[in-house]
Amino acid sequence: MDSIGFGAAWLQYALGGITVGAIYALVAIGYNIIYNVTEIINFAQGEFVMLGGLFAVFFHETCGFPMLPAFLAAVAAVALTGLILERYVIRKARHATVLSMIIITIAFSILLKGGAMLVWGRDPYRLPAFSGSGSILWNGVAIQPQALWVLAVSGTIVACLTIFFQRSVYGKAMLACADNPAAARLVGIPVRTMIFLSFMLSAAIGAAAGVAITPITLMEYDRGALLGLKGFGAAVLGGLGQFFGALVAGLLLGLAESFCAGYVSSGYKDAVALVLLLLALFFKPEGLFGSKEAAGLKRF
Amino acid sequence: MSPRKLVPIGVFAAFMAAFPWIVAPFESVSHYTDVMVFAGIFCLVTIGLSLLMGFAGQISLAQAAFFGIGAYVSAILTGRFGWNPWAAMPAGAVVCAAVAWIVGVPALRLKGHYLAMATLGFGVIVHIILNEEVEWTGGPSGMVDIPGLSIAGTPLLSETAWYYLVWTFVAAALLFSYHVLHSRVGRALRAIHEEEKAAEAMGVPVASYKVQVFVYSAVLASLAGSLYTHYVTFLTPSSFDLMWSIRFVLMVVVGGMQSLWGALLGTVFLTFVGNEWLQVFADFEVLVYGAILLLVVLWVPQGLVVWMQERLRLRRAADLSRSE
Amino acid sequence: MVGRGRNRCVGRASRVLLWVCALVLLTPVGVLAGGKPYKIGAVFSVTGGASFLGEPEKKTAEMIVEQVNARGGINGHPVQLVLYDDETDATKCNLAVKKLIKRDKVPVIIGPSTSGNSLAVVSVAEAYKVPLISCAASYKIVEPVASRHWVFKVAGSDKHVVGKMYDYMQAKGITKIGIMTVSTGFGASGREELLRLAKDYGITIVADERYGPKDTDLTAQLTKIRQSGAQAVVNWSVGPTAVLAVKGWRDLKMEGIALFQSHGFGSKKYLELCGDAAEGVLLPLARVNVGPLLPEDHPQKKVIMEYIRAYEAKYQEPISSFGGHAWDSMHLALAALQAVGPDRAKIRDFLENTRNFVGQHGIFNFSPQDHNGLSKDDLEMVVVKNGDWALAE
Amino acid sequence: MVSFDARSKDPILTLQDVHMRFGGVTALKGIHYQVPRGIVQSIIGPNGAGKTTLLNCISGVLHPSEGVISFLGRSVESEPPHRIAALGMSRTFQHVALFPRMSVLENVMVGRHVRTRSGFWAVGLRTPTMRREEAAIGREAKAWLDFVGLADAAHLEAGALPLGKQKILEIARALATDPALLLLDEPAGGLNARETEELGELIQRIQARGITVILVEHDMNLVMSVSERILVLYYGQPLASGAPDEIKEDPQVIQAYLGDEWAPEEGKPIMNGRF
Repeated sequence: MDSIGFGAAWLQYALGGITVGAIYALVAIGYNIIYNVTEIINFAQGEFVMLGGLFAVFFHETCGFPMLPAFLAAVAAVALTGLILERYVIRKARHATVLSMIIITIAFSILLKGGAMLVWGRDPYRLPAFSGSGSILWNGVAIQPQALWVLAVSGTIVACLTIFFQRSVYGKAMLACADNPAAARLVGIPVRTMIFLSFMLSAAIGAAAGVAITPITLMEYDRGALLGLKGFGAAVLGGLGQFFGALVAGLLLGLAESFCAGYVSSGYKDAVALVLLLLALFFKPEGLFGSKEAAGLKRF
Repeated sequence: MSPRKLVPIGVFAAFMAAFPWIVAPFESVSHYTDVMVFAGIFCLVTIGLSLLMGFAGQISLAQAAFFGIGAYVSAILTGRFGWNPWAAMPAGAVVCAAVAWIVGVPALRLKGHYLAMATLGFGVIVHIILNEEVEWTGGPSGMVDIPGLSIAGTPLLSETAWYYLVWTFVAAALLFSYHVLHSRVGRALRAIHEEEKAAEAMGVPVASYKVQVFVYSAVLASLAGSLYTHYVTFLTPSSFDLMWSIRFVLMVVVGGMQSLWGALLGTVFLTFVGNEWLQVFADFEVLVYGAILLLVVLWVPQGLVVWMQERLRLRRAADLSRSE
Repeated sequence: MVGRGRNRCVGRASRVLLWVCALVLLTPVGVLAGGKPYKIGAVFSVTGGASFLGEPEKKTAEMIVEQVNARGGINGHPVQLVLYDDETDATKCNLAVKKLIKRDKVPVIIGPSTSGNSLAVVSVAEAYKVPLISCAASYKIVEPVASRHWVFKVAGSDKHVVGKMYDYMQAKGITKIGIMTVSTGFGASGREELLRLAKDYGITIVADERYGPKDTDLTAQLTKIRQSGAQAVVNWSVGPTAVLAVKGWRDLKMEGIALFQSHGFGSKKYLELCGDAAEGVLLPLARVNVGPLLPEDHPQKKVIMEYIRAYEAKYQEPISSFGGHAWDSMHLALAALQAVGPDRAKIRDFLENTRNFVGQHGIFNFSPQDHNGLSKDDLEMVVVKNGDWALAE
Repeated sequence: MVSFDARSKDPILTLQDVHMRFGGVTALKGIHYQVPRGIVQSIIGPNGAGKTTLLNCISGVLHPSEGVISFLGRSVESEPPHRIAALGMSRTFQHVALFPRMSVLENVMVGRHVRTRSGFWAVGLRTPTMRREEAAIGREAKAWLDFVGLADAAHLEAGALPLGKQKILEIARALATDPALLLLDEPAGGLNARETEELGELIQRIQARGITVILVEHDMNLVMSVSERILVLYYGQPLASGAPDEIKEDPQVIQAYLGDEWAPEEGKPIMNGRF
C-alpha cells in the first residue's frame, strides 16, 4: 500500500478545506449582495443554492442540455425565483421590522424546500463533473478538478462583483440604496428596481454555487439549510456587505472545519467553525474587514 | 385586573380545565389531549420567548438548546444518578440559567442579525455537543429508559394527569410573566424595546435587564425540557435542533408578539397545524406549512391574537360611538 | 445508466398523480368487500432526514394492501392501512402512535423507520399493550426483552451485519481497520457494535471518525484513515454521505484499502449515483437485494422475485432493501390477523411464536427471548461489480 | 426627592479639560466649566458647535476622549448613563425619545424606575412591598403629569401626542427620576411662540423646586428670559460665559453668530428675536 507521507495529509486537509470554503464563500456573497442594497438577511439563500443544483440536474439529465446551457438555464431559473421572492414577498413587507423580515425569509425558504421536495422527490441527485470525473494525483495529494472549478467560479464572481460595485454606476447606485433609500430616490435612482436586481443577482450567484458544487456534494431538497447557515456565518465573519471579506472568511471557515476534522475530532468540526464565528461576533461584530463606524451606523 | 378582563379569562380557564372531558367522548378528537400535553410543554418555552422577543425586543434562536439542556440534565440526573425527578428539575433550571448568563452577557450586546446569528450559533453548538458526548447523552441513538414522574408516590401515567400537570405549570408561568409585565420591570423591558437610548438615560440598566429576561426564558425552557423528558422517557438530540428553535420563534410571531395570549394561542395553533391538521396534505405538508407562515407574517404582521384584539377594540369603539 | 435518470424527473409528476388516484382507489375498495375492515397502523419517516427509509416503506405497504384487497382481503375482511408520516421527528412519532392507538384503535402497528423514533414509542406500545413491529435496526428496540413484551423488529440487528462483515475480514486476514460513521441513530448504533465486537474477531480499530448526515466533503476523514495504516475502511452511513464516501475513497486513490459499507448502502439509486466509482465495494446485504443471484431452490427466492416484479411494475423504480422491511412487517401483521383476528394480545402471542417465516430480510424465528428472529446467516456478503450487486466469494 | 443640600455652595457639575474626538473630527476641545447649584444654565452656539455632544458626554451617552466630569463631587466621565441617572441627573433628547406605544402615564412611570427597587422575583410574585411601591409609582407619576399639565392625556399613547406635548411629556418623564440636575436638549425645537412661553414658565417652576437646569437651546427669547448664566460654544470651544446681558453685548458672540459685517457700532442694541 502506498502509505503517503505525513506532509501530503496536511495538504489534503487544506485542499478539502478550500473546496468547502469556496462553497461557503459563494453562499456568503449571495447574502452580502442583498444586504448591501436592502440591509435584509435573506435566510432563503441556502435554498437558492439547492435550487441551482436541482434545476441544473433537471436541465442536464431530463432535458438533455449539455453542461454549459444547463448551467445558464439553472442560473436563469433561480434568478426568476429570486425575482418572485422580491416582487411578491419582500415588496409587500417593506415596513417589516428586522425580526419579521427574518421570519419572512425563513418561511419562504420552507416554501421552496416543500416545493423542491414535491418536484424532485427526496432522493439525492448528481451532476457529472465539468471536466471529467476522477482526481489527479499531485505528489501524493488527490485533487478533484471540480474543486478547482468551484474555486474558479467563486474567484471570478468576487472579482466581477467588486468591480461592479466599486466601478460601475449601477453598482454604486445599488450601494446608495442601502445607505439612504430616500436620498437615492431623490437623485433619481429607481430604488425598487435596484432591490429587484439585487435579489435576482444574489439568487443567480446562489444558483451558480449550487451547480458548481453538485458534482462534489450531490444535491437534495433539504440540503439548503446547512449551507445557508454556514454561508451566513462566513458573511458575518467577513463583515456584512464585504465581498472580499466573504471570500476570505468562507475559506477560513472551510479550512478550520477541515483541519479540526483532521487533527482534533471529526465530530466537532462544525462546532469549531461556529465557535470561530461566535468569537468574531463577540469581539469584532463588524467582521474581519468591516469598519466599526459603518457597522455601528447600520440601522438594526 | 379590571373585572371586564377577568370574565374572558375565567371562561378560558374553565374550558381548559374541562378540556380532557370535553374531548374524550368524540372518537375523532379523543387524542387531542395528547397533543395538548405537548402544546403545553411548548407553551412554557414560548411564554419565556414572548417576554424576551415580544416585549424586550431581543431575538433568540437558541430556545431549543435550553429546552434540550433542561431535558438532558434531568434525564442524566434521574436516569444515571438516581435523583428524584422533582429535584432534578430545579437543578436543570440552575444549569440553564448559568449557561444563559454566560452566553447572554456577550451576545446581548449585539443587535438584530448579529444577535440572531450569535444565538443560532450557540444553539447549533449545543446540538452538536448533545450528539457527540455519547457516553453522557447516548448520542444520536438517544437515551432510553428515563424514569417517569410521580406525585406523592403515584406515578403519572395517563395523558389526562400529564395534561393537568403541564398546564398547571403553564398557568403559573403565565401568571408570573403577567405580573412581571404589569410592573416596573415589565415597563423597563418594553422601554428597552421601544427606545433603548432613552431607557438607559432613565436609569434602566439595559444590559443587565436584557440578560435577566434571557435567563428567565432559558429557565422556563429548561422546565419544559424536564417535563418533556419524563413524559416521553426517551431523548434524541434531533428534538432540540435549530429547526425547533425556529418553530418556537414562529409560534410567538404567528400568535402575536405583543401579548402573552399571542404566544399561548400561537403555540397551540402551530402544534395542532404541525401534528394534526396538515396530515391530510401528506406530501404537500411542508409546502402548506411554509405558505401558512408566509401569509400570516405578511398579512398579519402583528400576529393573529393581537389582530383579533385590535378587531375587538375597533368593534367596541364602533359600538361606543354608535351608542352615544 | 444515464437513460434511467432521464425519465425519472418527468416521471415524478405523473407518479404524484398516480399516488393520488391510488389513494382514491384505496378507500372505496375497503368498503366494497363487506365485513368490518381489519386495520393496520403504520408510522414511517416519509419526509425529513430519513425519507430514504420511509418513502420505499410507505410505497411497499400501500402496494401490499392493494394486493391483499384485490384478493378479497383476509377472511372476507378488507384491509385498511392507516399511515402517518412522522417527518423523522420523535415528538411527531410519539403523537402519531398514540393517535393510531386511541383514535384509529388499530390492533397492530408497523414502523417506525428509524431507531430513534422506534425507541421513542417503545414505552407507548408497552403502556397501551399494542403489538408494534419496528422497521429499524438498533438492538435496544427489542432488548431487554422483559420490558419489550409488545415490541418486535424485522430489520437485522447491527451485530448481525457487523458479525458477517468481521467473518469476511477474518477470512481475508484483515486485522487493522478504520471506521467512519454518520452522527445519526443509524451510524451511532453501527459504531457501537463495530467497537464492541472487534476484539472477538481479533480486529483492532485504528481510526474512529465521525461526520454529519448533510456534510459535503469526507476527504478529511478518509485521509486520516489512510494515514492510520488501516487495511480496510468501514463506512457506516445511509443516504448521500454513503455515496460521498465511495467517491472520496476513489478520488483519494485508496483502492489498495478495501472499502466496506453498511447495509445502508443497499439501494440501486446509490449505485447509480456512484457510477463506476463503487467498483469493488464490499457490503453485507439481505437477500432481498440479490434476489436474481440466489439459487432457484433458495427458500426466499420466490417471495423476493415476486416483490421485485410487483414493486417495479407499480412504481417504475428499483426496489430498496428498506422497502423489504415494510414487506416483512406487513406480511407478519397480515399473517397474525388471518390467524387470530384483530385482537392485540392474541396478535402479540402469535408473533412471538412465529417460526421460519420466509421474508425479504431472512427467515424469521421469533421466540419469547428473541423478538427479532434473524441471525447473521440471513445476510450475504456482496461486492459491487460493473454497476450491480454480485455475491462475494 | 434625592437628599442633597440644595443650598451648599460647591458647584453641582464641573468639567475639567473635556475633549471629544470622533476619528479625525475633534468635537470638543478642552472645556473647563463649572455649573453652580440651583441655577438655569443655558448653553448656546451655532449648529455644530458641540452642544449636543457636550450634553451626551455629561449624561454618559458618550465617554469623553479626555478630561474629567464630576457631578455632585463624583467623577462620572466613565460611568454608564443608567448609573449617572441613579446619582440624580436626568435629560431629554434633541429628537424626542419617548416610548411611543406605551401610554403617557407609563412613560413617566418608567422615569420612576431608578427610584424603586423591586426585582424580577418580587414583581413576579407581587410581594406586598412591590404592591406598595407600584402604587407609589402610580401616584408619583400622576403628580408629575399634573405638574406639567398633561394629567388629562394620561391614558393616550405617547406616540399619538402632538410634538409640543411630547416635549413636555419628556420633561415630565425626566423629572420623575427626582433629578438634582436636569439636562434639556433643545426643548423649544418645533414649538410655537405660546408653547415656548409656557415652556419658559415650566422651567422656572422646575428651578423653584431646587432642581438645577442645563438648557441647550437656539430660541434666544427663551434663553434670555430664563437663564441666570449662559455658556457660548463655538467649534467645540467655550467662546464666552456670563449673565444674559453680558452675553448679549459681547462682540465675539455676535461675530460668531452673525459674521463680520454685522458687528454692531457702539451703543446700538443688536437685533433681538430669533437669528
